[in-house]
Amino acid sequence: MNNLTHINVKVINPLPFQPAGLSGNADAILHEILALLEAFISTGQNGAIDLHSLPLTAADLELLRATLGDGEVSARIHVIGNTEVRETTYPGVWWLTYYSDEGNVVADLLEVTTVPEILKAPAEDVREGLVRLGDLLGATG
Amino acid sequence: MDLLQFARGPALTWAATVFVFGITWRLVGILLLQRSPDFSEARNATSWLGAIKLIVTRSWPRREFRQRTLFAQSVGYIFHIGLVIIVFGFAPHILFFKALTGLVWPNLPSAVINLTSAITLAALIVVLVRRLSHPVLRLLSNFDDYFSWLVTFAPVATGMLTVAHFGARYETLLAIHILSVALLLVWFPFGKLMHSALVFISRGTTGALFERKGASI
Amino acid sequence: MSTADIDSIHPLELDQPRFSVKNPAVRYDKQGELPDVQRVELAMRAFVKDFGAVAATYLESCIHCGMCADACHFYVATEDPKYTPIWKLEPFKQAYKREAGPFAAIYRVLNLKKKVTVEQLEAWQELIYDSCTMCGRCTLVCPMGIDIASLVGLARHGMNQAGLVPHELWAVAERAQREGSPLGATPKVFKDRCEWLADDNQVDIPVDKVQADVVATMSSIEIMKYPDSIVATAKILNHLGLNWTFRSDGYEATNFGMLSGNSAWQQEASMKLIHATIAAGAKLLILPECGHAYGAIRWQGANIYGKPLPFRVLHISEFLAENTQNGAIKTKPLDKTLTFHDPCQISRRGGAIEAPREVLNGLGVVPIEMKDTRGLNWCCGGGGGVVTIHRADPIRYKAFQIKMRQVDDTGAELLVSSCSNCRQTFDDGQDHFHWDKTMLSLLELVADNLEEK
Amino acid sequence: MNEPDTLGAGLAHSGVSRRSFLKFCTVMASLMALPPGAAQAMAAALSQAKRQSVIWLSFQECTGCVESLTRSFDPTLEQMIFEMISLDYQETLQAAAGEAAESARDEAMKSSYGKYLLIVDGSIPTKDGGVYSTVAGVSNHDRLIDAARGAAAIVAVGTCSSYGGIPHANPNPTGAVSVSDIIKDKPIMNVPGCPPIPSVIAGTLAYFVTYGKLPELDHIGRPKVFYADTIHDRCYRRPFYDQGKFAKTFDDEGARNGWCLYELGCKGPTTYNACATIKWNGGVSYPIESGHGCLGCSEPNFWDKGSFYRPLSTPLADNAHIIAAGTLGGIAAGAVAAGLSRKHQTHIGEEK
Repeated sequence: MNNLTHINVKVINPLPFQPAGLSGNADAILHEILALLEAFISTGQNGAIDLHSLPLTAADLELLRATLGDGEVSARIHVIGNTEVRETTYPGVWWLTYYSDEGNVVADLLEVTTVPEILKAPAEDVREGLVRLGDLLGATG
Repeated sequence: MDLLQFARGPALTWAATVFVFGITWRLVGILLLQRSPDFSEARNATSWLGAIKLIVTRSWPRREFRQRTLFAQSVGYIFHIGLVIIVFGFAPHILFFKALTGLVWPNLPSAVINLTSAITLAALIVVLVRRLSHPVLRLLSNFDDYFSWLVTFAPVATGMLTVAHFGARYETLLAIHILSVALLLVWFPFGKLMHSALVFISRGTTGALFERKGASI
Repeated sequence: MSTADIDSIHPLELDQPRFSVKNPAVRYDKQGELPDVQRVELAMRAFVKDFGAVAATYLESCIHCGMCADACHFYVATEDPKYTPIWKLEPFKQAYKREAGPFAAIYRVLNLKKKVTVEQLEAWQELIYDSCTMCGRCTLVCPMGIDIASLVGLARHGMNQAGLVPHELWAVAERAQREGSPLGATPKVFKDRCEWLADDNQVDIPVDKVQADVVATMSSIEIMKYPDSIVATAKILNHLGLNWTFRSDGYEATNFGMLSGNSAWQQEASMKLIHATIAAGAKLLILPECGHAYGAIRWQGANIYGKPLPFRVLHISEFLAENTQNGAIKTKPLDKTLTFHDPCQISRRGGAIEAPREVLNGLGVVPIEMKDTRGLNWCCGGGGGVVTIHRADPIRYKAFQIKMRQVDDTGAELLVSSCSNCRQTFDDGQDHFHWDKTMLSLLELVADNLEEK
Repeated sequence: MNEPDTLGAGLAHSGVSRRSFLKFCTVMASLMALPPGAAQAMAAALSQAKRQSVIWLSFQECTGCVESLTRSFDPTLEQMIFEMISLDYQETLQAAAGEAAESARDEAMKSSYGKYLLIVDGSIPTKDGGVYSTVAGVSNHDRLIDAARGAAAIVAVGTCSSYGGIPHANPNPTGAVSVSDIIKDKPIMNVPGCPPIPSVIAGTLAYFVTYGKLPELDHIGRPKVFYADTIHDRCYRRPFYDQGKFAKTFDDEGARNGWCLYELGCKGPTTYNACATIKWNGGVSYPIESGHGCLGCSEPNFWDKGSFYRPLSTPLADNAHIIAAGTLGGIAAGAVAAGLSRKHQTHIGEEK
């Protein structure tokens, strides 16, 4: 044996779930989005679904992605790793995926709102920006 | 020491000790009683053949009795076979025996065990209901019968709950399950459960004595 | 009670179809004047004394499955759970666990099994005597292989010691012990009968030959009620040209000591036959058509003697079968359909199952077998002394109906057996139910159809 | 000290953007299975909250718990917890030493009396007057009692401070005990694990800072949000257990196929922790996924529950000798019983 490849070890992804297997949760989520949208329109109440806390198979996620599709807006936020914000083909339904610095998904949410909070510029940041910009112009001007 | 440690540790150790102590005590106590020689002229010299024959053939009812005993025997068979499958086919149980004896054998799929357990429990309930309702059985039954039923039923029931994680935390269920087995082991030598050993001795005795005479066995 | 008292208070009834006591209404089910404590003590001692590894194995093994009930004619006929065979031993199981089992000390110290009381024993008298013929059918159904019948035999030892034998059975056994025969067939009566029968039937019936190769014996039932059997026996043995004899010091094959549970009486009765056979220098002892006599001598005789018997022991049906098969007995063919009733002690428990069938084949008959036959045959209900006990009549008749149904279902013209006790029970049943079937004796059937030389 | 009053201001001061703070709150809320909307409320509450004063005492420990938190795979995210607290005393992390460190702690204990959060890692030796671990001449035992007095709550981080851990293992030479063995009158939360998952430490601290109280605890003081399920319940190999497919050795076909490790002694069924869901090293894997059974490190006495490789369904002790003794004893007892019966029988026989 002169090579690591000669060692008779096979590495198999041990995930026992079949890719074709749907748990039925994707369908439930889609119906919940419907309810959240109705509530949002009638009362203005924001809604969110935490996908991380639900047992979803790869096929479930695929079904969600295919059903919701990609809408007009997509954004990327660079704070301690990436955060992807994508509007789906259903306006007001947003898919937010939070990554760590290392690129691992640390949170995955569907939000029903006009604009997700994390996308908005925080008022205090705006105020601080104003100060900084004023300082800059004052210094040069 | 938590409950599971107690169950897996001292409880099992002492239960197993009482188990072997009681079994040998009872068997030796019976077998060493006096036996008188038989001087009568044997019709068949091969009495051991009769012992084997009766041990084997008494496992099913003779045609003449079948109609009256079929139900009882069938239910009995169901839960006995069920118990064997559960005790010797379930992977965690095999590990238990491996730890005791070093012997290993292939296990059965858990789905088979679960189904078997359900059937066994149902059969045991039928057996109990029958014992409580049949006039003959009600007359014959004593504490031993009901307690032996309980200590047989309990490990199967608690085992199923443990596998299903139902009713309490797993470690508590597992501990209760093991304790129920410990109770079974402790009771085993002193009650009717000993029939699992005595059946061979008793049948063999009659088989040999009767074969000698050429009597019906 | 003196002998005269016994005879006057408990006179035996000898003129009825079955033997019994004349005055069954005046019960004498508790013999002697012992205090109750002592009765129990004696019962337990006798039971424990005869106890061995075999009985212990049996008593330890019962799982209370109740299947033995389904094999017992008394339970099946009445559906009364108290007739469950193993239940009949309950006080003795209790006593065993307390006195002789491996955990006896524990049971005693913690009083887990109560001491048996005399009331219990009295209550169980009916179960141990009246409702058990010791036919052993239950032994064959027991999934643990427990020989319940043998345990009932042991229990009777205890009951006898306690003086708790049913009136009639005790009276009969006592008479047998005193006179050598339970029905008044004293040696003198027997000799007279043989003489008279020899004259009447023009047949040579040797009694008390000094030397003989074969000693024949009779059951008192035959002597007193079916004397044709004596003639038949003589005819056949003469037909074979054998040097044979009856012995007035050993002719009575019934053993009511055994049935009542009195070991001493049993031993005495058996030893008479053994000594008589040895005295004649015989090589063969032929037992008559009597069920329990076969068990008593064929299987227990040598053990009572303490060593192997110096002669062969054959039941008359076995003897007939041997001589039919070797062609020594020649018979005319019998042109009738026929069914055979297996006597429990000879067939199921004695092992002589095929012999009577071989004899019948010699007569050119293949018996129409009953539905449950050979070792699984239903008992007539009268064995084990039950037929003597008047108290047992109601359940005995109920059990007998099973037997009648069995026989009727065959549609056979004749009914044959080789046990005079069965025959007596059948006769009594026939009378009671006005049944059209009469039980015939296999022995007499052969004798009546001998081919003249 | 002229640090800003509120957490929000403080974070801004340290260059942490409000978006990253919101992201942190989102991730923590998701981890603790709080309602998704809670993240914003949490962020709002936190930004207005004062920095929580925290005193961290290390007793008989290996520093693994601190290592777990500070060297976690996604340091930026979990370490944000340090932005939210005022860690007034932590021997390993603080710059100060000796008298200065001691007085910083005393100062914090005085100024935040009744409000500070006490974090403890390591068990407390009690034998021989607690001499086996002392700091500045004061035994751990006395230090704990002193520090606990003014604490709003206590968080025991790691199995040692939660249940005694490895120092407590048989024969426990130092008489090590857990925090809750000593302190009875304060809310105590146990965050066991050897070490605990960094996100679990961070999440539970964030919860306390946000809500000012401890989350719901189980019967042995663990936050239910992380310790409600067994490893076995959430294990990706669970289907193999249900099918009865087990690896028999670490290098057999079953092991290669990723079958259940129950037979190899996995303690997953009796171990309550979040390893199977949150995993380690930023979600890369956890012990079972790496091919080794769970040791049960977040459970009390995990070190004394027999070999790590002894399956759960087997007896803990090797009973061969005691069972052999039982057998011999049984033979003797049986022989005596039979002998007595025989003697009894002979006796009756002779009487006759």
